[in-house]
Amino acid sequence: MSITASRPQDLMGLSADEYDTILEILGRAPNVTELGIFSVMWSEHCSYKSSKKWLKTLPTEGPQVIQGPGENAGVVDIGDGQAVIFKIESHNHPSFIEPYQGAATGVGGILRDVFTMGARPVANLNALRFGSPDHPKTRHLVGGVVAGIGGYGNCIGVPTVGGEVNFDPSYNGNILVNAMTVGIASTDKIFYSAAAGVDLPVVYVGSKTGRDGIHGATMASAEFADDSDEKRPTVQVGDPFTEKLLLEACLELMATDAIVAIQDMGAAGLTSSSVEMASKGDVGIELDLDRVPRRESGMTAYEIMLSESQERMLMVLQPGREDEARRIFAKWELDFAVIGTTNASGRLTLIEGGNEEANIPVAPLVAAAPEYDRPWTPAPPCAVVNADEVPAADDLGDALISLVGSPELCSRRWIWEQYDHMVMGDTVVRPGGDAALVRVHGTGKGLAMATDCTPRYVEANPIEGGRQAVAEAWRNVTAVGATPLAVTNNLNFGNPERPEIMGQLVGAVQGIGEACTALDCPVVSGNVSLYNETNGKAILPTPVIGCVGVMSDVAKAVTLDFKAAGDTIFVIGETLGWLGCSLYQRQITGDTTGAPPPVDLASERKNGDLVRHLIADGVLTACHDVSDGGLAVALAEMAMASEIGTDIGATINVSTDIPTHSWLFGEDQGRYVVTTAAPEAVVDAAATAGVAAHAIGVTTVSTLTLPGARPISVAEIRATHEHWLPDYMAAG
Amino acid sequence: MPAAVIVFPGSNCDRDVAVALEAATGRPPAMVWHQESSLPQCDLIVVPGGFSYGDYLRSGAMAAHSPILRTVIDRAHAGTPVLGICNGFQILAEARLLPGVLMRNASLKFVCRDVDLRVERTDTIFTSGYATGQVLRVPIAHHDGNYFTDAETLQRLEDGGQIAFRYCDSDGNVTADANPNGSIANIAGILNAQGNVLGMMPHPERLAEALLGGTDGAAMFGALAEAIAA
Amino acid sequence: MKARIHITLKSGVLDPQGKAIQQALTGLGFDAVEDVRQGKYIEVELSESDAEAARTKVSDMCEKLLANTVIENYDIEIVD
Amino acid sequence: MKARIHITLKSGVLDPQGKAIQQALTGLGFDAVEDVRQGKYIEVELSESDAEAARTKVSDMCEKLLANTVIENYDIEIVD
Ligand SMILES: Nc1ncnc2c1ncn2[C@@H]1O[C@H](COP(=O)(O)OP(=O)(O)O)[C@@H](O)[C@H]1O
Ligand SMILES: [Mg+2]
Repeated sequence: MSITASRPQDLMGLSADEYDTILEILGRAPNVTELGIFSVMWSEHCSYKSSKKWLKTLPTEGPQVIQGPGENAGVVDIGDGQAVIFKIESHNHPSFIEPYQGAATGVGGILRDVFTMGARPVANLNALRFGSPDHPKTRHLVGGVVAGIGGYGNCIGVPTVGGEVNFDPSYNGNILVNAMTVGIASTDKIFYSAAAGVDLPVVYVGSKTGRDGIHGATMASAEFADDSDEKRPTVQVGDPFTEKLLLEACLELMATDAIVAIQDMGAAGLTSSSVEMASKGDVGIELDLDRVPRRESGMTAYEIMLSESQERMLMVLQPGREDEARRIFAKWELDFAVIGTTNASGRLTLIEGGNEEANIPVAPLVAAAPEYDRPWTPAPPCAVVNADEVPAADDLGDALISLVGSPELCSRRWIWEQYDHMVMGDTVVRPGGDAALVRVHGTGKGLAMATDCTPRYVEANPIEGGRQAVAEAWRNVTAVGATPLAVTNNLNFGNPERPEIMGQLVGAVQGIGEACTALDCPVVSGNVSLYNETNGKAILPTPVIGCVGVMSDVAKAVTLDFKAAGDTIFVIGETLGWLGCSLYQRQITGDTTGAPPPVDLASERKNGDLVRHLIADGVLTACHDVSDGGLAVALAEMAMASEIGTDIGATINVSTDIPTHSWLFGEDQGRYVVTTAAPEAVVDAAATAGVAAHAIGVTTVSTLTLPGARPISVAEIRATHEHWLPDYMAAG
Repeated sequence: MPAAVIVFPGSNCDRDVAVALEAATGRPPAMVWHQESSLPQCDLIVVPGGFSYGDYLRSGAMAAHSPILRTVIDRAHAGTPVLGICNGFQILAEARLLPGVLMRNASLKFVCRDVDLRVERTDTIFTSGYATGQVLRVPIAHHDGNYFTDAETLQRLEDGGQIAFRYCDSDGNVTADANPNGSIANIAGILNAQGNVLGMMPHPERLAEALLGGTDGAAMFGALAEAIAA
Repeated sequence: MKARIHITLKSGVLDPQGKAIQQALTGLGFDAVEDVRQGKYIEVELSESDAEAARTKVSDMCEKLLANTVIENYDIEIVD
Repeated sequence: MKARIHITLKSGVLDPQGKAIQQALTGLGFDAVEDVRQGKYIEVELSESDAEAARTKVSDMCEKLLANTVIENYDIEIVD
């Protein structure tokens, strides 16, 4: 084609083929504004071009699902005319460049995704991955990210109730900051982004537009090289106070019927919000850029369209309702401007200073977004490691102490004490347990939530690791007594143009899909973050799962802490002593080789259903799922969580035909440790359900006594567990 | 008579305290927007926690100059009980209804956790539900709770019995280890000289229900409900 | 007209931020540091052409809002 | 030797604090206010007698700790 000859030097991240498609769509060469719009819309971040083919395979339906993936967040029915709305989103690259603001604006962005659908946010979670503790940047990044998450969430007044943290050298140059928000709405007051109807006013509200984060979406789609510090001007600054005003103003306007459609301005700002609204509503939109409220002078159309200034929303209103809406936003001292109208042209038209700055047909801009079937190679299988290949420590108690005091398993209190986890007055189960439990305001029911992923398992076997991430999140929600409803997922991977990375993604998605199907827990929202690499070295594959469940009576919730001496301790589920890929193996041998523990989805489900019934029947006094570090760590965590001053430990008495160290530290899946004052009830229910339930000991006062281990005082375990993170952070 | 809760842009514990007040008094408090210049009939004014105006400049500074605060100040001077919790305490201090200031926590970090408080005075309408020396468990959640005042004012507070609560250990000992934010003399809450204005950093409204982990905060609202019903 | 305002803590007033910065600097190996005090620096752009009038206004702003005169001093410089 | 350090936001970077202060000042009736930017002002006392050496040290402190150079500029003045 002849126009190709004049292809510009800078394709803004688009490939030559993609550029040619643009020429076909427009029938001419794009101007710089148009090219910028195509570039962000077709970036990996906005178009999901590498992952779309695989995401389509995930189960997304169920009787509880009101809205699956495709809107700003997923919507799930929780009965009584109420819905839970939730999603997780990454802010990895910005957080590496400027940890405080990167993490803060990540929280701000996910909050908007949820309240733009009509929900009041009621909880935040955060899944974090940092580099090796001894990497020179790690301490600064941990401090900044945690302060930023707290700074935003605390100010806006939404409790941050859970999350997870891993340290691994693969994240040295590319940390992961995944933020999740959970909100509650009325099922008859859910707002969508389709701008259905013509001649409707298009309204801009919130903060003014500046030159913040231009091309953030394409940055999120590029690999880091060591010069990434140079990519500084794209850093956005969060203003949680303005977000709080925006939240209240939006909810106030949503109580009326003035809104036709609403969409937050996230990645790719005004571009993606206006294009999405037009595309979903099958209409055209004309925007008069002169009316866009601006913070800086001399901004070009390109800059206005691509700015990622925070705390902004785009709405389409019913005609004639502008004044009513304007009054609400004036009360909250926010900018409000009618910047355009919908029309029947099917085109996005931008006018500035009387000139047409862009004119793009919306349907092909969206529909012709590239979709790649990237080549992939499955991960090579890992050998199964037998328990006797991992030596036993001289004293298993010392092994336990070093595990609970390690970066991977130490207490996260230093983090969550910087988060207001109680504001809104409904936090029933606080951080530190399996899932957090937040009461639905004004009712007796609650929402349980947790995020999980074990990246070393995913690396060893992406399919099994994908299953395990779902299973563990589901198990955590189950462990407090809630019924898991649905999940959101954040797929963090390296460069998808490398077949082995693509193979990780394909495998993980397969595993996630299988687990979601088997556990009746469909995927309702998610986010993909690729190109998480530095100088060609990828992060561990990290598909984070956020699970939300419902509990009809929060008073029945069970926590993990041992309550009193004399309770019988059971393990629900089979213990086979799987040490491959375990933290114990790493502690002893220095690495985690071998296949990860397999997830038997049928027994996962049966075991969880039993636990949930036992909790509902009031049989259990404590419950904790077994994950990293196996039974020994789970028991230690239950002991440490008991009330300080009246420490409760346990005496464990078992005879097994597997090596003791593998019994204690094996990471077999699908298990829970529970305590009860009514052991026969547990035995009977387990027999009826066909689930393995073994009595392994009793709770005692102040000491944990495990087979093959010296008795350890609960105080000693707790001190070790609480030490590492504060000491590490203070050492900077 | 009902209570009134002042709502600023950025307040976020307004609903929480309204719930606690309603539970104690049997009726919802009046929620009063910061732009109002007058207060409804009320026998108790609560300035709630949160981040009024984002806590930009200094925590509480901008709220202390909002229209409604002039009326709150007048009412306080006329003897109406005023309770400031967390950001509310910061606002009352900035408005000079209470002496001293709340500076950045000594750790420089936001801190959210349960702390132990020793009740120093029980002859006030806020604390009559407690016993002197009683140890309460109540959460804090703040970035700027480090109470500071000059030596002379501190002496005046001590002599005048204006210190309502101090951070302590679980046995009631006022120790440096029990001080979560660096406050001078472990001060967690103070009264004005007349005893009708209380500012405190801890959140009694957050532990006023067994389901949420404790009820030590409820007695404050119970006592206030009784006092204003009388 | 522009006002440059420095707001500093009065002497004798505890400065947790200054102290923490000092500790951090020492921790980074800057051992020549003897004291650190942190204050605020505010620039106000005014539509006012008379320097004296500007100063009066800005000092009123400081008294009313920008500084907490219980613990802070302020210093105003008018530039244009 | 004393260093006076001004840390200000780079131009174009959103200043939520400045914006909120401006609105508050306007609310208090100061309508001549056109713009407000907030920065930090830090005084560091050094046991160092050479001005140039002091400046080098302080600028190292700014790079390493005092300023967030991703979004902030700093300016150092050595007085004694
Ligand atoms: N970044 C974080 N923010 C808030 N809470 C966290 C964070 N990281 C961990 N937690 C909390 O610490 C507890 C232990 O976390 P984790 O070991 O990941 O739990 P589990 O093994 O059950 O998934 C959980 O309650 C979790 O919510
Ligand atoms: Mg768990």
